[in-house]
Amino acid sequence: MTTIPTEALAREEGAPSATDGAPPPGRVWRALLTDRGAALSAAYILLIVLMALFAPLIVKVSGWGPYEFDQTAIDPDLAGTPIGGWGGAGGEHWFGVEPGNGRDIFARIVYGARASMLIAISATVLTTLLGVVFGLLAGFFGGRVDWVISRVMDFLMAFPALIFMIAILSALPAGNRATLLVVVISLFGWPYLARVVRGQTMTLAQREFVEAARASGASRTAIVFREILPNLRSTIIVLTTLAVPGYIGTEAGLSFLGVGVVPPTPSWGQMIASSVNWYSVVPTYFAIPGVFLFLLVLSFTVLGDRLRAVLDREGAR
Amino acid sequence: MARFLVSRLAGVVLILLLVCLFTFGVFFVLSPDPAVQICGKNCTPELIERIRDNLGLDEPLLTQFLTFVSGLFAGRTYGVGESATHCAAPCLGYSFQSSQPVWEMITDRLPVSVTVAVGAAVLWLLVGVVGGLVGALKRGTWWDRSAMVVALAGISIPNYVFALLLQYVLVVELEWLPFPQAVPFSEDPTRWFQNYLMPWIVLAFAYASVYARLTRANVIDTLEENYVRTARAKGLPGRLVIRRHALRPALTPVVTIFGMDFAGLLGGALITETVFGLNGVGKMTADSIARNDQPVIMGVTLLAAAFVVVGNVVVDLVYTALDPRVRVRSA
Amino acid sequence: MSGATSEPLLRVEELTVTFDGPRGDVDVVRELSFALEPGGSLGIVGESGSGKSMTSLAVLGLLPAGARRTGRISLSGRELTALTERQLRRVRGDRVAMVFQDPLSSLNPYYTVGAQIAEAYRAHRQRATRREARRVAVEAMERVHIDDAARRVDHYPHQFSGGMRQRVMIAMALCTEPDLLIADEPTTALDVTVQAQILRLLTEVRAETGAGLVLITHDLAVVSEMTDEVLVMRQGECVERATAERLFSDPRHPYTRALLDAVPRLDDEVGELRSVDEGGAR
Amino acid sequence: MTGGTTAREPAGEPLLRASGLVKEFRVPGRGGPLRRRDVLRAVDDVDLEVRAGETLALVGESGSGKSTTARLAARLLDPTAGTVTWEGADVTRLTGSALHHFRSGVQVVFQDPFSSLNPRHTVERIVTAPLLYQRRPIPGGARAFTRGLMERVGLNPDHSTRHPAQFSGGQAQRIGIARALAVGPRVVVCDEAVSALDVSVQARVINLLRRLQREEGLGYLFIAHDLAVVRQIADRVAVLHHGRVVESGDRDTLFAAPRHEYTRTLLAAVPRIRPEWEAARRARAAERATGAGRETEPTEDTR
Repeated sequence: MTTIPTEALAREEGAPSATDGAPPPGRVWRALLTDRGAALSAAYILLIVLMALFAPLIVKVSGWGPYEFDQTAIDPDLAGTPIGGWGGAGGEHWFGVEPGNGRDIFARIVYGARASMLIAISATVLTTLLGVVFGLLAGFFGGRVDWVISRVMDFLMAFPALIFMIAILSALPAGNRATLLVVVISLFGWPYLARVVRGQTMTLAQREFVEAARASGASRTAIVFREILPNLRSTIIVLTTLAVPGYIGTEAGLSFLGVGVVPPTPSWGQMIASSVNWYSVVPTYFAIPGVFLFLLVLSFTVLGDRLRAVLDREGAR
Repeated sequence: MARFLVSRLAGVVLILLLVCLFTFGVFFVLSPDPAVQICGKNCTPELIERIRDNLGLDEPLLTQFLTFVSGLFAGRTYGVGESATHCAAPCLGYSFQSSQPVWEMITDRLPVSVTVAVGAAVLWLLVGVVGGLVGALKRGTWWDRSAMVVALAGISIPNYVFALLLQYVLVVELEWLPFPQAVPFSEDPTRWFQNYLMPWIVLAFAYASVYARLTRANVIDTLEENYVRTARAKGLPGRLVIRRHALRPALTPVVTIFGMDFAGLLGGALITETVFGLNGVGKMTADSIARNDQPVIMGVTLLAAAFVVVGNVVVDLVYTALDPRVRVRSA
Repeated sequence: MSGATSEPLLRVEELTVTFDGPRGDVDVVRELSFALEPGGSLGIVGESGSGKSMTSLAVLGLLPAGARRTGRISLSGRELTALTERQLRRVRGDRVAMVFQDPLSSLNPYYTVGAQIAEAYRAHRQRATRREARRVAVEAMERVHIDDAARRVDHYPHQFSGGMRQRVMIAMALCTEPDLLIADEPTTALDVTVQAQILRLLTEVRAETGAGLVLITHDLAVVSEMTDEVLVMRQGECVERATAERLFSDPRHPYTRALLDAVPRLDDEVGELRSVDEGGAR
Repeated sequence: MTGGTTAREPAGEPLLRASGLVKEFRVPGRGGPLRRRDVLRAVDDVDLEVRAGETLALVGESGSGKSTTARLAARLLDPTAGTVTWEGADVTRLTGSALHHFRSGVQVVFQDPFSSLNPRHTVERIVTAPLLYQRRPIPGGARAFTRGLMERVGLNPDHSTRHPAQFSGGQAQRIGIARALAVGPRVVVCDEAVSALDVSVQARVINLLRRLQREEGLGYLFIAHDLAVVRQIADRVAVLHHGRVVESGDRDTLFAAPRHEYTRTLLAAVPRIRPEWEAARRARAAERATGAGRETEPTEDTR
C-alpha cells in the first residue's frame, strides 16, 4: 500500500477507546484550534484543498497552464536547463520551469494537488465505507461471518500490496486511471480500518448496554446502527484522518514508479520521479514537489494525532 | 501444539494458492493478450502464433493455471522435440525481455535485497525501540517531545523523497559518501558498506518512527499496570522494575509486528533499491514493470507473498513462545 | 526491632495528598493523622472516593505520577519522608509490605509465581543465592497453605484461582518478615467463602509474626472482625477514629451512624433501611 | 402512569416460570482434534418461579450459574434444554418481534451502571429506547415521559438531556431502573443490580426497588452474591452451587435454619458486625430517638 510499514502503522494508529462519553463537537474543535500543531496543519490542508478546487482560476492568475511548454524559459544547448537561478523561478514562472520541457512548475504543483487530493480522499471514503461495514459485520455477528471476513482480510494483508498494485495497474489499459487507482488502493487498504473497527465492535457488543437493548426487544440492525455505531464515531474520524496521508503517499509512490497518474496529468510523485536525473543540476525541481508532498502528509498525520489525543481526553472526562 | 501447527500450515497453503490464483488471474485473464505483450515492438503474426503455441495460451484457462501451479512444484517443459526447454521446479517461466528463468533472476538478486532488509531492520529496531523507550521514560521532557516530532516527520516523509534528499546532501553537497555502485563485499568492504548505508538509513527512518511511537505507547501503558506497582512495592530499584517488569510485556507486541514488517521487506524494497540503484529483487521488479515483463512481476509477487505468509506463521510461533498465557494452558 | 518501646510502629501526622487535576489541585487526603502500635491493627474504612487507598500508597511513597504528598510519616520512630529514594526502597517490601486488591493484575503474567516471590526476597537479601530464594518462595507458599507448593512454585499466575493468587501475594509480602502489612481491599474481588479463608490467613499470619496490619476496605463487617482500631474516612478526611468496640457500639459522628444504619444485616429483621443523607455520600 | 397491576396481588399463578433449565458452553479443548470438545454445564436443571409483588433471589458465588440462569429466564440466552413460560405461554423458542410481548412484561437491570447505559445517548434516549424498539408509542411525548420516570426513581427531571458520564454510580443505576419501568413491566430481573454501589447508595437503591414493588406489584428475580443484601429484599431464596439449586425456600427459614451444607458454609463465611456491639448501638439509637439519653457530643477524636 504505502511505501511505509502499513502493518505497524495500522497497529500503532489504534484509535481512542470507543467506549467513552461523546465530547460535544464544539469542545473538540475549540481544543483542536487552540493546539498550535493542529491549527497549522489544518491551515495547510485548507490551502491545498483550495488550491485543488480553484486550480483553473489560480493558473489564469499565474499565467501558465500545466500543459503549456515555454521553450523560451529553457536553454536548448544546455540540454534544456531552465534559464536563470533557482530553476528559472521569477516573475514569469513563480516556481520556475521543468527542465527539458519548460512547463510551469507552479501550475503543475497546483494541478498535482488536485490529482493527489482527489485520489486520496476518494480512496479514504471507499476504504472507510468498506472497513466500517466489514468491521461491523465481523465484529458484531462473529462466528462464520467473522471467520470468512477475517480470512479475506488476512489474505489481502498478506499480499505484497505495492508490487501487486503496480502489476495490476501496469497490466490494465491506461483508460480513466484515476478511478482504477482508487479502486486498487482501496482494495488493499480497507482491511487495516476493518480490523480496528472489528476489534472495537467486539468489545462494544459485549457491553451491557447492548444486552439491555436486546432485553428491550431491539433488532440486530437497530443495535448496530443505534447503539454501536455512535460509539465508533471518534474511532472512524481518527482513522480516516490518518488514512488520507497514507493514500497521498501511495498515489505519489505509484506515480513515482510510473504506474500512477498517467502523464501529462501532473502528480507530485511523478514530478519527483522525473526530477531524479536533474536533482543535482536543478535541486528546486526536486525540492518543490517534495516539500509540498511532505507537508501535506505531515499535516494530516499531525491533525490525526491531535484529534485522537483530544477525543481521548475529552471523552474520558 | 500439533493441532495449532496443522491448522496454521493449512492456512498458509490456502493463502498461497489464493495468491497464485489471484496473480494468475490478473496477468493472464485481465491483460489484453499476453502473446502480443511478449512479442514486443517488432512483432509478426507468425511470432505471435509461435509464442501462443509455445506458452500453451490457447488451452482453457483452468489447464493453463494447473500447468502453472504444477510448474511451481514439478517444473515444466516448454515447446516440443529438440527445442523443448525444461525449466526446473519451482518454475516461474521465462522473462519476456531476457528470457532467463525467472527463478534464477530472483535468486541471483535476493542477497542484495536481504542485505538491505537485514541492515535496515537492525537499525530501525535499535533506533525505534530505544527511542520509544527513552521517550516513555522521560515523558514530556525536551528529549521526548523532539523525538516524537522527528518520528512524526519520519512517518510523513515518503521514502523516495527522503532518499533523494539524503543522496543530494551526503553525496552531492557534503561528498561524505561516494555515488552508490554495485560493489561486492569481497572486493571492497568499506565501499560495500558505504553503498548500503543510505538505503539502510532511508528504510529505517520510516520504520523506526513507527516503532518509536509504538514502543513509547506500549511502555507508558505497561507502567500503569498493577504488577509494576507491586514490583515497586517490593522495593526494587526503578531500573530493575523497568527492565524486568515493564520491558517484556511492552516489547512482545513489537516483536510480533517486526516479524510481519521484516517478511514484507524481503520481497524487495522496490523504491529504495531503485533510487539507490541497488540491483536487488525490488529494482528488478521496478525495471520489469517499466518493460512490462509480466512473468518476472508474477514471480516476485508470489515470492513476496510467500515470505509474508510464512512470516505470519513464524510470528504466531514466536508470540506463543514469548507469552506464557498462550503457551501454558491453565492448570 | 524498634528501639524505644514507646515508639509507635507507624505514625502519620497531617498527611495531605494533592493531585493536579484538569481544573487545578485536588486534595484527595486532607491532614490525616493516626498511629499504630507495634503488632496493632487499624482498619481504614470509607466509600469510593474517600481517599483510603491513596493514604496507603502515600505511606510507602508509591503515589502515581501527578500526586504530591505533605506531612510526616514515621516507621518505628524513623521519619520516612526524610529518606532518599534509595533508603526508602530498602524499607519498602522489607519493613513494610503491601497486598493489593486485584490478584489478577497484581502479579506479572510473564513470570512464575516462584520467581516473583523470590525476587521480593532477594531485593532485600542481596547475599541470598537464587536457589536459597527459591526455597524461601516454596516455604512462603506452604505457609499460606498453597498445597503442592514445590510443584506449583513454577506455575504462572494465570494457572491460579483468584483466592490462590491472593495467597501468593501474601506469601510474597511475608517472605521478608515485615513489621507492618498494608492490605488495600485484599478480599473485595473475592467470593465470600474465599474471602473468609484469606481473612483467617491474615489473622493467623499476624499472630505468627507479630506484624502490624493496616486494612483498607469499604466493608464495615470485615473491619469489625479484623482490626482493633477503626478510622472512618469521607472525602479525604478522617471523620471518626476509635477502638472497634467503641466505634461499632457507640458511633459518635452522624456520617458513621448513617453508614452503620445503611449496612444491610444478615440477622436483622427487615426494616426501612435508613440511608446516609443525600449530600453525605457523594 | 403505566398500567400496574393491583398492589400486593396474592401469590397466584407465577408470571415467569422456568423449568428444567440447562445451559452448556463449549470450552476450547486442549489440542488434539480427537478429544471430545470439553463441555461446561453452567446451568444444570434449574426450576424457578416469579410471582407478582414477590422477590425470588438467586444466590451463589461466581461460577455458580446464577447470572446465566437470569439471562436464560430473561430470554437473553437460548437454553440448551428446559422451557421458559411467561403468563402461562411458552416463550422458549420465540425470537424477534414475537418476543415483544414478553419483552414488555420482563425487563432487566444490570450490575455495572456505566456499562449498561450507552455513553453516547442522553437519558431521554436511553429511557425511551425500549418503547422505540418494541415500536410502541411514547405516552405523552418523549420529554414528559422521561421527566415523569426520572421523578419516580428519584432523579432530577431537568437532567433528562445529560449523558450517563455526568451522573454518579447510584444515579446511573436509577436511570437503568427508569429504563426498565418504561415499558410497564410486571417482572424485573435485577442482575447484581446493587453490587457495584457503595453501601449508602446501595441502601437507597434497595429502598427504591422495594417501594416500586409495593406500589406497582412488580415481581423481582434478584441475582446477588451478598447474602446481607438478599436478606433485605428477598421473599424467597434459591441457593445455586455449580449450576444446581442446592436449596430453596422462603427467606426467614433459609437464613434461620439452612438445611444444605453449602448454604451453611455460605452463611457462616459472611462477615458480621459483632452482635453485642450491634445491640449496644441500637439501644443507644433508640434512646436518642426518644430524646431520653444525653445527646453525646462528638468528642475531639472524631474531628
